[in-house]
Amino acid sequence: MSGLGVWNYVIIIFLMMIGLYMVMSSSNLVKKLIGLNVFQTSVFFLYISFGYIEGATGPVMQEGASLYSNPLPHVLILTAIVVGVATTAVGLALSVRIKESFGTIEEDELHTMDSSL
Amino acid sequence: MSDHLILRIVGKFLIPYILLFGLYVQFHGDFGPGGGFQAGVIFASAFVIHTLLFGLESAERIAPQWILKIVAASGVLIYALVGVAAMLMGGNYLDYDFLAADPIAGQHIGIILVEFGVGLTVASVMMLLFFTFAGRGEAS
Amino acid sequence: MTANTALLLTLVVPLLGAVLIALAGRWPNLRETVTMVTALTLFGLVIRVLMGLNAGEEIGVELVTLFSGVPIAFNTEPLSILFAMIASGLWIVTSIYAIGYMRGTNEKQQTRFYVCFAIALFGAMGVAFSANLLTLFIFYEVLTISTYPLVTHKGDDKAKAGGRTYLGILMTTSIVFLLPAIIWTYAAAGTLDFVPGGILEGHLAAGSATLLLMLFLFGVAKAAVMPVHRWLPAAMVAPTPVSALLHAVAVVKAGVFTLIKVVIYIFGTDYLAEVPYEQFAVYIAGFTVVAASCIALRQTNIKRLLAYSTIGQLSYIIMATMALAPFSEIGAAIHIAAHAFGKITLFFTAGAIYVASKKTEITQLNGIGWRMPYTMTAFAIGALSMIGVPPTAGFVSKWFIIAGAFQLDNYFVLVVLILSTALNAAYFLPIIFNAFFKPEDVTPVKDHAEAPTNMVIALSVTATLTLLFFFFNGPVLDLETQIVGGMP
Amino acid sequence: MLAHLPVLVILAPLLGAPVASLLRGPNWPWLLATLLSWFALLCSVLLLIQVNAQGTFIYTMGGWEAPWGIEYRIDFANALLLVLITGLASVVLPYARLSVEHEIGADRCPLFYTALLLLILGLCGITVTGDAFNVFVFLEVSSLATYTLIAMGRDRRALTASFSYLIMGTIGATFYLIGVGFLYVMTGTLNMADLAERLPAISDSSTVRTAFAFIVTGICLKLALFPLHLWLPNAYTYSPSAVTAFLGATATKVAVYVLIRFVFTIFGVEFSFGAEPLAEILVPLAIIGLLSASTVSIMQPNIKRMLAYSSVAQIGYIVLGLAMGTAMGLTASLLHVFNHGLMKGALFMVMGAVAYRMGGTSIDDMRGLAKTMPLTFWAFVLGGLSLIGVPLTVGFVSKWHLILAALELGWWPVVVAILAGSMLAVVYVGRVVEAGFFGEPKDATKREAPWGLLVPLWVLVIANIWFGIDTRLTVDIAEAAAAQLMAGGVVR
Repeated sequence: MSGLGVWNYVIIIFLMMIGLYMVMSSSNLVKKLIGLNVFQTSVFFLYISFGYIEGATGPVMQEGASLYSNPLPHVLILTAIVVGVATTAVGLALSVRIKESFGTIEEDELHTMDSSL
Repeated sequence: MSDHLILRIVGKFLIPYILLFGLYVQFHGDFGPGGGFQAGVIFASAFVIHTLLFGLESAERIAPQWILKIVAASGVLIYALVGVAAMLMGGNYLDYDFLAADPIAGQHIGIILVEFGVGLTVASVMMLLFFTFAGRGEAS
Repeated sequence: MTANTALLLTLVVPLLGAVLIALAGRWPNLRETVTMVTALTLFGLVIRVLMGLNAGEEIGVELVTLFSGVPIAFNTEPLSILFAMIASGLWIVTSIYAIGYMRGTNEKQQTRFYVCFAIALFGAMGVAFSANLLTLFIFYEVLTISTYPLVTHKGDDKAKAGGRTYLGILMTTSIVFLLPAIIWTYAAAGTLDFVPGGILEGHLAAGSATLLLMLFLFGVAKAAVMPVHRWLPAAMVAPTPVSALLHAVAVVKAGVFTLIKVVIYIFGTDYLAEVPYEQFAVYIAGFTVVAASCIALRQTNIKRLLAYSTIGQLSYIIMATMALAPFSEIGAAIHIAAHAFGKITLFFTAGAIYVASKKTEITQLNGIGWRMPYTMTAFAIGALSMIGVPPTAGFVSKWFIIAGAFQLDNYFVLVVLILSTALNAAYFLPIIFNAFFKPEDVTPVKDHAEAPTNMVIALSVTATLTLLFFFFNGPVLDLETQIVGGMP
Repeated sequence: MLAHLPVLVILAPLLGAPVASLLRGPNWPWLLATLLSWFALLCSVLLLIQVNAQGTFIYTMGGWEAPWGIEYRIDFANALLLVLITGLASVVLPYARLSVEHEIGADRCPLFYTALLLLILGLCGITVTGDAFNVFVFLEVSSLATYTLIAMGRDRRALTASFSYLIMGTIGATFYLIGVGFLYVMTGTLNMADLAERLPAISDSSTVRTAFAFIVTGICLKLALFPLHLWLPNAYTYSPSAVTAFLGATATKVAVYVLIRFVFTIFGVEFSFGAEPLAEILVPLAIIGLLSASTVSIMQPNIKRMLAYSSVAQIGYIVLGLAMGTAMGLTASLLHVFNHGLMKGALFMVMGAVAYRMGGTSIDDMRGLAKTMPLTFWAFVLGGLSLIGVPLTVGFVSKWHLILAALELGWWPVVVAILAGSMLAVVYVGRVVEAGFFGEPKDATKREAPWGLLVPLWVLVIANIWFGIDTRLTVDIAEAAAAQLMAGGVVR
């Protein structure tokens, strides 16, 4: 991972903060979900950049290659992506139903409807 | 988008190849990069394009929701039952070595079956998700 | 039947009785028969245990182990048998009385009343025969919880408020003081068994022992030491049979009984004497005696007066226990019995007056002695016992407590005793005088005579017991001298 | 078959979930789920016996040995948790039939049972697995199922509750993922036992410390430790009764288990409590949590919500126990995990029965319950006594150990806080009991709840008493588990 220096981490942290900030600051539920996705994706990048080895080939056996990238983080992240998709789907489904039953997906408007939320 | 002629033609032209590519990724999974997750999504994306171009009703004629539900469930079942089969044949859960007399052949069989199950579920669930959201909008 | 079986049955029988009473709820006569049979059986069983103890049988039952080294276990010794005999014996009398009272006042939910009563007796038996502090604590809580529905029996706002104070104080103190005291004891000594001579010696630093003693003193709020006494007057909203048996005998005596057990079998009198500032406990109890008597002086409601009198009398026992002289320990044990006979009589008469005339205030009692001669005679006997006039039970115990005070040259105890006797006389004697020698100032709401017969029978029995105890206290005395290891 | 026990527990709901989604009507999926949960309970009990007899039980998935494959590793701690989860499932599911049909509607029943089976799958999976990443996957499986189940509540606020749980839960899980990633980079393994072996050598590095911080924070979000508990009250209040009973009894407990596993097994006591100020952070939070949540719960008009806040308070006790970092404290914590599962399960099931008859769970609905629904009411009383910690109930057993652990360390203020928490419990339970005992019923024509609800409910109530008297099983296992965890927990 020396090829990237620490820049990959800088970018990842930047993305992470953007994501978290969106989750916290936006009042629109869908925007919150988008923020959540950005946040999760930054973590996916984190894992994938872990697996990168400079000068290595893809992790499939082939002639003349001795150094392979680590495939495990990719496998893990594949699973995590699936989880992320599922979470997003559930979140969107909830937003749709919230819109149907409350008529809005703006959090502050939801709060004015019911203070206990 | 049914009035966009170019999109429709290109879409019609592309959809079979997308499906084919999906199948390739699916069944190449035990030799190279690929596998059920990716294949399922690619496969489902063909249907998503179809729906976008020709409407929900047309897509649901090809893949009704109740069939998709069964497919999704059976994909999980295939995965789980392969594991059970390995267990019944004397190995640990999902130990493909025991699926055939030759451990390597067993690994092949096991991976293909499991990835097939995964592919089925992913593809059908992706379609279901899309159809559900798309259908919701029309109803309300 | 071995004494061990009898011991176990003393716990099973009241519970079984509770179930049967609940089942017989629809038929009042059957229900009350069951109550009586249960009470009689229970008393018989306790007698059997006593015989076993006197014959030197090995008595001890272990059920399950809750924590390592702390089983739920039962055994018996002189003090516990005394407490069990008083509670179960007086239950018989109270049952007779309660039947008259509950029917006389047409109370609702009578089945619940009898069921809870039986469960409370179960708790009292458990407290009496516990072989270790944890078992005792468990039954102590059973007693608290099972009496809550009895205190709030009326179900009106006043009863609810009283119940809240009752449960609030008893639960708070037992959770906040008693439980940590027990766990602390366990952490220090590794056991909670009641062992003659105590288990704590050498396990605690001097200051900690003082703190632990205070935790016990205030944790056992059933002993009603000030300032954790307020539940007792609050409990007076209960029907009178409850006040009589539970809040003059079973519950409050469970409190002082626990304290005596702790002093003798957890700390050990020898070790406790070395605990610094131990005498504070004596001062607190002494203060309670005097303060409670002063408050009693100002009460107008009969039952509240009796409640404060009880607080004072309980603190006699605590003061005597904490004084740590052998005589005063015996005096404390005997006062459990003496006070029980006297106070239950007083409560019985209060209830009888209420049933017959609906009167609850002292000022209304002028001249009532001639309308209810048996009741008021019994009242007089009970009151004299409270004051400690011979020939009543109260005199016997007071004698021993004073003897104990002289044994140690503890003049504080002596002064408190004299002062409180004067105060007791000051609030009881006028009532007796007015009842017999003052004319009735207003015509009563209804023209009444004596209370229902079973009530009169019950209160006559207890009044007689109060007198008899003065003359025939030998067996009890012999029994209780065992707790200090023979006559000093 | 005994060799396959760990996977059988997982397999039962895994096979059941897709089948249940295909079945029709309210009864068939229910029957399937119930039978499978009983089967899973049987397996867990057998597993516990095995662990007791032979020590740690290792199962390699797919025959791949540990660092390469995922292994399931069962010792006392997770065997106990498994029994709790499957046991609660076995009681809640029979109860669910009437309750769910009433609250959710017959047409959505297959969906409900599918999600519930997935939830059981996820929770059991977290418990059995010995792989740090696998924990994340199962965590998300259970969380996704939970979001769905909560959203099925009748009240529309269930949707917003589910949504905010989704946001918080995902952030928590992602934090956990970040932490695990760091650990993987530092050690090159995800296997818990390997991690435990390799971490001490490099525990000075700031990456490991960061990983620790991320993991603990992430899990604390999932287990609703004050002040990260904000998602919990609404989620418990508005979800269907059967779901609340099951979640309240198990979900946060599993998160506690993960925390225990990381703190004690993987990072080790020396690192967690020596190099890192875990006790200094968790103890104050736990105490503030248990006192403030108990206080708040006194003021709740909705009893389900009151119990939810009480859950936050009870989490405080549990975290307090483990934050002591002693064998005694850990024993208390594990005991309370189990015992609180029993009592909260029972209490939430009571609320389900009340909702079934009265149509709501506010204190007004509880009024006069002693007259209209005596059996339900007395179940509440017993459960409440257990919550307070009255002797002969499970609550007493765990509180006893907790106080003993605090005394052992000489933490007097903590003892006072624990007792104060109990007092607050007296108040909030007492308030409801008083209303039930003396209040006038809102509708005197209401009758006792049907047997279908009462029987499972009372099974749990009796378990509350049973394990409060016969403490051999729970205390012994908790002590054994604590000893194992304190020793580092890795037995190759």
